[in-house]
Amino acid sequence: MQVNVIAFGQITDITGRSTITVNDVTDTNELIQKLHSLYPALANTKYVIAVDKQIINENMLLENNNTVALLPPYAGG
Amino acid sequence: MQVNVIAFGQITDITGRSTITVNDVTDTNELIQKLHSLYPALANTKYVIAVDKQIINENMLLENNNTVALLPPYAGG
Amino acid sequence: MTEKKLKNIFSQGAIPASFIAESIQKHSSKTGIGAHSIFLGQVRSDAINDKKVAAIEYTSYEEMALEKMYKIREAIFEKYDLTCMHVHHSLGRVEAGEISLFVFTSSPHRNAAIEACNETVERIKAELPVWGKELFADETYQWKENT
Amino acid sequence: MTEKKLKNIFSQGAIPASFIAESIQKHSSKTGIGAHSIFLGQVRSDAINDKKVAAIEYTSYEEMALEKMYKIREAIFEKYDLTCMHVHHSLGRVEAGEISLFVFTSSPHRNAAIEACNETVERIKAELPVWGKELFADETYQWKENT
Repeated sequence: MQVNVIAFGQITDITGRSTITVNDVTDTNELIQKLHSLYPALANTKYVIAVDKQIINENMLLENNNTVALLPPYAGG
Repeated sequence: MQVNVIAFGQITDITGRSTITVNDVTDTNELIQKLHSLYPALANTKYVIAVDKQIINENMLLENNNTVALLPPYAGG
Repeated sequence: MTEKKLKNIFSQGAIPASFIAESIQKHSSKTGIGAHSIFLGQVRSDAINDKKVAAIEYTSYEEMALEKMYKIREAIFEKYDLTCMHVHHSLGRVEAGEISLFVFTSSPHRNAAIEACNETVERIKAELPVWGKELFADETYQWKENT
Repeated sequence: MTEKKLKNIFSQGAIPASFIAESIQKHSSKTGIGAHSIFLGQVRSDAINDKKVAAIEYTSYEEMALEKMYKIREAIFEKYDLTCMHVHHSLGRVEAGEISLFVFTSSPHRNAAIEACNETVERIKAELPVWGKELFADETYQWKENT
């Protein structure tokens, strides 16, 4: 199973790239753990995650080809 | 003694003119009485008066060459 | 109050969109500004007893209006952190669909710009001696009343 | 939600004053309109530790932003008596002094236009996934934070 992670704003300073493919994660908690071990600075960064453009606040099971976005605080306008 | 009266908006429909010279009035109450006798429809019209551009709410003594404006409700914008 | 202190806000006829654009453009050199708030009053073609308003003819007691506008401007600058404020009001005939009032406030931050603009519009409508004759296509008219 | 329902709000670079004028001009045929309210966000040259912001580079999660904007628009039209609403947001580099956000609401009456504009601006700033990189003249940068 494969999940597509996309990073925005200041998160891209940490990941160094805007898209990351992550394999073998079953839910968002597991995904976040994996990302934090890949990019330790994420742990000190404020962000929310959206699965297929919907912001989620609790752990959620992931499906193959879900797109998970890492969204730091918005700064539009 | 002479007072210059200027009419605006719907008041000009009643007076038929925008400037009226009124002689021999000592205060604004007397002026209004005189105007109402000249133009009876004024009595049924909503307006305030300004003496030399200052709106007044009470009777006021007039001086020679004062300008008294008859101001119906504002409709700017 | 000396005459030269009073900024004229009146001009004949409708306020063109190009004038508004120029006014916005002029603020690009003021790089401390973060927010602009603009209010535009447009002549509405109200239907009254089956007749439609074709235009409004505006008149004003100009000298008094400019003194009053000066006081409103002073009070607004006192109350809000504004970089600048511009007010333009039409006199004479303005067709339905055209702009007759343009209020433009700018500030480092949006709340000041927005609140100052709103308050200025309210005060203009309530306090400036301006009248509008609503002209119908058949050459009859009625006097506009602000709500 | 089908893709074709989503109105694009994004365009590359600053929003020119001439574009704003054209947008205003287009409303002259809508003679039921009595009031327009416009908010413009301008890139502010903030001084941060002796360095001045020269420009902001905007990025967005566009697909999500357009879906969110669709919902905001629906809610605003539900709540206020609006004739129309237009929203434009810059992407890419916008220099200090240039316009990056243009929100434009129109209504028969001023209260609806003004309140709808304010609420839309607040919701855009709070809910649209947009980021701004504040670029200094020396090529360093920091990430913008909305207050």
